[in-house]
Order: sequence, then C-alpha cells, then structure tokens
Amino acid sequence: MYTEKVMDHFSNPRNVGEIDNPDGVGEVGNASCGDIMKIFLKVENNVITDIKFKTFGCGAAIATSSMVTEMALGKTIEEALQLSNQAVAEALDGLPAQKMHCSNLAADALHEAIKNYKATHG
Amino acid sequence: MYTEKVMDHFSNPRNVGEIDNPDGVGEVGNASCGDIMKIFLKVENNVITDIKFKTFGCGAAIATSSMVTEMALGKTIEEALQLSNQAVAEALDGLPAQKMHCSNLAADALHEAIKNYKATHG
Amino acid sequence: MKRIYLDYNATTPVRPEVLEALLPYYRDQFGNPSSVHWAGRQVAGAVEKAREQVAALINCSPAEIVFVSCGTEADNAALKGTVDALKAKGNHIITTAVEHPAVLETCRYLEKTGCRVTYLPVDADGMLDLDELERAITPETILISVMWANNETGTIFPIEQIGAIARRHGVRFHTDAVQAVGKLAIDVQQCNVDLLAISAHKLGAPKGVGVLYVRRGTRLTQFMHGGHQERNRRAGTHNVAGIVGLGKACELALAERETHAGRVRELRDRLERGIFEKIPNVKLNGHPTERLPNTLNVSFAWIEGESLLLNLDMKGIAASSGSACTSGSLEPSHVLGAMCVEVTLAHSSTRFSLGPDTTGEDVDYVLEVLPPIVQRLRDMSPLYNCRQQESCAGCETLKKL
Amino acid sequence: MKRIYLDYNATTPVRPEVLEALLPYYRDQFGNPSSVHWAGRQVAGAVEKAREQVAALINCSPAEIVFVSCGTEADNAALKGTVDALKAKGNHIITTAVEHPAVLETCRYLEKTGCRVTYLPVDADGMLDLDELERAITPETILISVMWANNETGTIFPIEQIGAIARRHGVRFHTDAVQAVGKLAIDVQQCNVDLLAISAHKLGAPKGVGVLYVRRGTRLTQFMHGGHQERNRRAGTHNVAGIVGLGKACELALAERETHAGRVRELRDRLERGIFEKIPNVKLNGHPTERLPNTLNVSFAWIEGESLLLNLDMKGIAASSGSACTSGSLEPSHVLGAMCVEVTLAHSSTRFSLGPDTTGEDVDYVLEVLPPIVQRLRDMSPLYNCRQQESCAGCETLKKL
Ligand SMILES: Cc1ncc(COP(=O)(O)O)c(C=O)c1O
Ligand SMILES: Cc1ncc(COP(=O)(O)O)c(C=O)c1O
Repeated sequence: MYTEKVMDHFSNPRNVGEIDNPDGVGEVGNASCGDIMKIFLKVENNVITDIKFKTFGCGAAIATSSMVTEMALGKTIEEALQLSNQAVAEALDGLPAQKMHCSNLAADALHEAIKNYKATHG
Repeated sequence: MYTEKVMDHFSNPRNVGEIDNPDGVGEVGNASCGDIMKIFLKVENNVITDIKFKTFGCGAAIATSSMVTEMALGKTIEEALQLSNQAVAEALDGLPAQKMHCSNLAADALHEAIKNYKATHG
Repeated sequence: MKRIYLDYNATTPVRPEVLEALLPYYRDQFGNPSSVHWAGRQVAGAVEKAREQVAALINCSPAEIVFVSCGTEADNAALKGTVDALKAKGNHIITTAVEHPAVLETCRYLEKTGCRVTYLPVDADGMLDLDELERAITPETILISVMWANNETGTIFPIEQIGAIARRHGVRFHTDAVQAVGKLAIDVQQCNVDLLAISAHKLGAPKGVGVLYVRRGTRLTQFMHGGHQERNRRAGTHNVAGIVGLGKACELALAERETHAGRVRELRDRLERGIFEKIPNVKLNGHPTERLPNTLNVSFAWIEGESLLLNLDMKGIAASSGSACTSGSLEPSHVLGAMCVEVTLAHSSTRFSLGPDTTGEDVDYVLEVLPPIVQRLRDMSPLYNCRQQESCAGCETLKKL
Repeated sequence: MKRIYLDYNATTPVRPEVLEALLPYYRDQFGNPSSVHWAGRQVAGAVEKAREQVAALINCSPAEIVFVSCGTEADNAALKGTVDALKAKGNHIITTAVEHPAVLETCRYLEKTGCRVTYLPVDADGMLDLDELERAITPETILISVMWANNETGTIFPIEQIGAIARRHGVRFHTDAVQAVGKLAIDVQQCNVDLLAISAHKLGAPKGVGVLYVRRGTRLTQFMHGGHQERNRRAGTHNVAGIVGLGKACELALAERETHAGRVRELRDRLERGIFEKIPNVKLNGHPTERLPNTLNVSFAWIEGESLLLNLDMKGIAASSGSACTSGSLEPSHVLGAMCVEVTLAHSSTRFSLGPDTTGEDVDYVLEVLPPIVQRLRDMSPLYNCRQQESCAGCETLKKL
C-alpha cells in the first residue's frame, strides 16, 4: 500500500518533537477525521533553522509530517511557502489514492506555522 | 438418484416388445411430457398370461414399465386392477421425488390395457 | 471403467496449473485483501493480478472487472442493477427467448416489478433476426441483453453487429458470455459491450467465482450491499483463491485458446460426422456453422434423452440432455422450443460438449458405444416402427422429421 | 520474521482437515451436482453431506440450509427477500445501529425503496435495550434483524430473548451469526430464529461460500434468479469445494468448539490483563462479560489506530482497527460511534481477535512489543502531554477519558 519512502519516514520519522519557545506554531486537521499535525519553527534571518512536528494520524500523516520538515529545514520562509502537499507526496514517491485528500496536510501545517511566525514576528 | 432396483429394471427391462393380436392395449402419457407407455396383454381365463410394454421415456418410465409387467404377469384381471403406481414405485425401492408424478404411470397403462380388454372382450 | 467427460458446457475440471496457482491462498496466504497488515497485503496483490489477467482476455481495463460469485450473479447484477439505475430513462428490456435461466428468470422477475421485456424469437437454427432486434428498440429501451453463445446448442450470436446497433441507438448492451469466454475471441471494445458476464468454472477455474465486466461510466445500482469491496461495486469478502484461479485460467485461455479451439473443433466434427454416418434419423440442433467449436447438440428420433444419458453413463460417458427429466422443470428445453423443434425431438436432444482434455479415442469410443444404445432404446420405443402408425398420436408428430 | 495473526474476525486460514476434505472436488470430482451422470452424482452426495453437517451445528433440518456465496449474500437475501415477500403485510424493519455493513447498507438501500427502518441504539458497552426493541414493534413490522455477535467489539446480543419477543409479536427474526457460528453454541430452535447468516471463511473454511438458514415455511422472494439449484431458493452452479469445506468446518466446530473456546478465552483474557497492566490510559470497547471469547477491542488514548497497526505489522503482528484510515470510509467505526466512544478514541481503537492457532507465546510477544510502540506513538502525538493543553482543541475531547 505505502511506498518504501513512506515506510522509511513512518518508521524513522525525522524531526519529531516540540521546540521550546518556537518562533511559529501551526496546527491543522482535527480529531474527528483522525489527523492532527502540529509544526514548530525556529526562524533566523528569514531562514528555517529548526523545525519539529507532532502528529496524531495514520502512516501517511506521520510520513508526510516527517518529509515536510526535512524539505523545509534550511529554506527561506518564501521558499518554504512554495512547498505544496503535492510536492510532499511526490517526494515520498506517492501516496495511496484514498490518502491524498485526508492525510496529506503536512504542507498546510507548515504554512500555518509560517503564518503564525509572520503574525507574531511581524 | 435412482435405486439399484430401478437401475436393474432400466438396464435389463423385462417383457419389452409388442404382442401380436393382443387381447388388450393401453397407452398413457403423451409426447409433450416426454413419457409414452404402451402395454399389451394376453388374457386367458381372466388371467394375464402374457404382457409386454413399449416405452418412450426416462429411466423411471422404463423401469416402472418393466416392473409393472413383472408384477401383473400371472395375476387375475381383478388383482391387476389393484396394482397402483405407488405399489410399483415401492417395488422399485422408491423413485426420486420429482419423478413420482410425471414418470410413474405404468400402472395407469396397465389399467388402460385392461379397460381395453374388457371393452373388446366384455 | 473408462470415464469420458463430454459435458464441458455444464462445468469443467480445474486445470492443474490453475489448482497450483490457487492452492497457496488457502493456508499460507489466507488473508483478507481488505486488511492493511501483511496477511491482507499479500493477497490484495494477487487479486489485482487476477484482475489484469481477466481484463487482458476480454480487452478491457482491470478497473472495469468486478469479481462476483458466479455467472448467475453477474447476470442478475447486470439486469437488476441497470433497471434500478436507469428507471428514470425507461423500463424496457430486449433479450432473446433462448437465454440461460440466469437472464430469463431475472427478466421474468423484473416483469413482475413493472418492466416490459421483449423476448426475441430465433429461427430453426437458433439464430436471431437483427432487423427484428433493431425494430424492437423504443425510446423506453434501457438494455439489450443477448448471450454471446448459447449453452445448449452452441449457436453464436453476432455480438459485434448487435453492439453496433446498441451504440447507434444509445442503448446499453449486456452479454452473457459465460459459454463464450475461453472458447471464442472476446473483445469488448470492438463489440461495444457495456456489461459482460463470465463464470470461472466453465473455463477450467473453480466453481463459486465469476466476473461482471462494467464499462467505465456505466451507472449500475449495487446488487450486493455491504462493505467497500470492489470499489463499492460488490460487497462481500473476496473469494481470493477462486479469483486467483480464474485469473490463471484467463491467462491460459489467452495463450492457448486458438490452438485448443482448433483441436476441439476437429474432434467435435469427427463426432458429428460419425453420428450422422452411423445413425439414421438424427437431427442437428443449432446453427450448422455459427456454433461453438466444442458443442454438438443432436436429437435421436423416437427415444427420450434421459434414458439415453443413463445408458451412456453406464458406459462411462457423461453428456447432457434437453429433456424435461434433466432440466429440473416439467418442460423440455426452452431453447429447442424457441427453435420450434418438435416436442418429442426436444425430449430426445442430447448435448455433447468437448474440452481440452477430450481425445480422439474418446470420440471413437462414443461412436462405437452410441449406435447400439440408440437402437436398443428405439426398439423399446412405442414411437419407433409403430405398427398402428395411423391411430398413434405419438407417431403423428414425428412424421415431420 | 515472527508472524502472529490476531485478526481471526476478519478471516481465518483454511484448516488442514478442511483443505484435505475439499481438494478432491477440483479435479477428481469436479462435476456439476445438477448433472445426472456420474460426474454430477459423485458431487451431489457431497453437497448433501455438507448440508447435514451445517444443519447439525445450528440444530436445524438439512432442507433448511441454503448455500450462498458469502455472509453478505445471506444478509442481502434475508432482508431483500423478506421485504419483497411480505410487502402486503408491512414495510417496517427493526435492526441495530451496530450491524455489519452487509445488513446496514442493505437497510439503507431498502429505505430508498420505501421501507422504514428503526436502528436501535446501544449503550456504552454496545448492549441493546430489549424493552426499546419491543416498543419499536408496530403492526407494520415485518422483520427484526439483530446480529448474534458484533464483529468489532465481540459483544453478544441476547438472541434467545429477542427470539422470544419476535415470536410473541409474530414478527420474523433474522440474525447475522457470521461471527457467532463456530465460536458460540447456536440453536435456531431454542432461539426461535427464522433466518440466519453464516460465512464460511470465519470458521476455517474457504472464502466464497456462506449459508442462509431459512426456517421451513418462511416465504422469501429469491435473491438470485436463474436455474433450479437449492430447490429454487438460490440459482447458480454450486461452489462444491467451498460447500464441502464449510461442511467439514462445521463438523469440526461441533466437536471442538467448546474446548477451543475455553483455550482462546484464557489467552484473550491474558492479553487483556497484560495490556491493562502494562499500558495506562487504555479503554475497553465492548461488553465486559457478554463478549465473544476471542475478541478484544481496546483504544489507546492519543494515538491513531492505523499507525499502531503499521507498527505492529512491522513486528509481524496482524490486528485491525476501527480508525477511518482502515475502514474504507472517512469516518471511524460506526459501532464505536453508536457506543458514544469519543471520536479520537474511536480512531485509536484496535481489535485483537484470536483463533485456534493462537498460542501463549503469541500473546506474550504482543505484550512485549506493544507497550513501547504505544509509548513511541504517544511521544509523537500532539495530544499526549500537550504543553498547551488549554489552547489545544485536540486535547479538549480527550480529557473525558
Ligand atoms: C450461458 C450461461 N449463462 C449463465 C450461466 C450461469 O453460470 P453459473 O452457474 O456459474 O452461475 C451458465 C452456466 O450454467 C451458462 O451456460
Ligand atoms: C458480522 C458480519 N456479518 C457479515 C459479514 C460479511 O461476510 P462476508 O464478507 O463473508 O460476506 C461479516 C464479515 O465480514 C461479519 O463480520
């Protein structure tokens, strides 16, 4: 069902955890659909220098969370905003059809975190 | 499906054929139901001294024809009229349920032959 | 005793390659393909592979294959599903008088629910009149259901032309291809077929599995409601082993059908020629040329089919008959009836259907055994050489032969 | 890798004795039981023997057993067949909110055709209120359909009492016994059951075969139209091998059920105790005592079911979950929903269902592997030890636990 890359990120997720005093936090999803993703950011000179996630969700949700943190780390805010859910899925060599809509939200969580960073750091 | 006795009478039917100048002939069934039985009698002193049959029909039809001729031979007309389709079926150790009505006509053919005998020799 | 099976249209033995392919799915890989764990994943792939194998045989996309439990279910689902899905459009179905009961009885049931059904007649060879078919189409017509090949006589209908008529009138087209798949080349694209029924046990795969091909975009109300299997088109846990077996049988059919058909046709022709040479007063039932290569249906005048079958059976030969006594009903074959075969001859009809395991020796054995059996039964028949022909009702009807 | 299968409620491996019993019916005895010749006769007897074996297990007469293709078909046939046959009497069906989709989706479909359906609620343990059931009966009620045991939670309904209520009101009673047969003692006489569904693959027989028990005298419109099989109650060529296998499995179940159930219950209890001892914040889903001996359904707070299953799967353990991600729909289990299990906990529900091959070692292995997996996923969850509990929506709902 899942690609090798998905299973790799699912079994060895990168950047799990929280950041103390983050510069930005984003949360998407909700309990009733079974997926909640939370992304924490550190930003220095407009560049994402640290990023962590916590996810309640299925294999796809965890793998996309992990992948998006890896893709965003070291990017500028503007570059990170270009990352789409689609790009994350592609980086994982694809997701099962039925997961494309419900569990593929990690880029949205990243964007929320950036929005939160912008709102609080003007 | 068929009992051993049925298969015996079907494979080695007794009294097949016609009688020249019979004293009575009876025919029952019709082509559209797939069963036609014809019974020929010789009667002497009120006793059935010869009996033959010809049958177009399934295994049950042939076996019951054969059996009824064996049962009737040597009987008086009155005794032969007591023979029922049921008795023939029982003498064969039974017939499959779906054959009980359609192919179990041999006693009827015998009775027709006796009727014919009485009408012509009455 | 010698055992010669000449009833391949009734059912077929599972081919050794098929049995080998499906056996692992009972114990080693027994999972439910709907499960996400290892036990489910192992078999989900096997089901999808079978889907591809079936699709390749009939030239459709794997997504258009819906696995069901038998040919009967495929026919029921096609007809009932169409009637419900298209009820806003109309309620008229066109079919033929010679369909298998899976279609005919379903139509009779649908008539009770308010459908109008046209049962097209056939000629003496069992062939349809396509002009009549086209004239039967009305604006209310929602479905044409015509079998690809007849199970009793082997007569093959001109499916490509019927598909063209259906397309021209924008009417959905279902074909019961249960007897055709594995025996004839099947191309649902070329023939513009929207729905097609397959039964596994007719082509060397196990009983209890079938396929309904559903052309993409064909709206069909679900027949079996329940779980999400088959993309919500057929609920119920997959018969994994059966499906794998059917897939394998389709793969084999694709590779070998032409060769097998050629061989079987030769043997069937040899049997046919032999019977007509050796036995007088025999009638061929079915089309002389447009006929399944494996099927021979003949009536032996003056004798009844079941008694002939029993005699053949005692010699180890398995065949079948259109007589009432073997049809499970009180009437002889409705197919022969529709072809206006005289009723006594219908009762005496006998079908020999050959298969890939049939040999020349088998055919020769039948040709040796059959003539004396027929003669013996004729000698026993009141209709044969009847001395009172004039007064005998039974003989009347047979004079036509 | 070790492979531990704890998903027996999804499907079971075919038992070796069953496989051995059915294998001859693929090649040596491959006939169609409807045929009159040797090939048909051989197998007709086998089908009738299987009918007796099934009948013995549920205490009915063999003539009341109708072979079908799966549990789903049995449920469809029972419900749709009743609605059509009894339409003159009424159109109201009483069922429960926790039925398998084979019943629920069929009811939803029947609602579209004009039926009225009462879906009885259940309490937090998944149990019915029998007074409420009785109050739901109206003069229009034609059928009560209540499952014997729930597939997700294992909760067992009081079928004997429901049967008594049905009899008192003269209402027909169908029970989906797919999860009960083979696990519990079943007596259709004692429980006054009129219709009962069985699926072979839940008790060590192959997929693709099932049974509808139909009490003598129960009028039912045919679901599958076609040939005369099953005394005109179910058309379609018999799945002979599957039927023989089901018969054998029923024979084994009759002999061994009690012993197996005792063993399995002990193992299940050991698993249950171990989980509650080793892992905090676990919720039992289902009735504490009125529950199938093999079933354990638990929710591990703060983690999602599919990700737990995947982790177990990587350790070779096969289980299942009520999370939306494994249900094939967007919602988590409707069964847990009906029990008012909080939605996050429903997503984290996990079902372990044991079987005759389960060992104590299997259970110990699960108890060793499971706690660290749960902990690891909790550490990854934004709902666990959340630092912003006050502002976190996800945490709100979980505080109830
Ligand atoms: C033409 C045709 N249609 C449908 C069927 C029904 O197939 P099954 O018995 O597998 O349901 C058969 C075979 O019996 C058939 O010959
Ligand atoms: C309670 C219940 N009813 C019906 C079914 C349907 O059985 P099948 O998948 O064999 O059609 C199942 C199993 O999936 C079940 O657990």
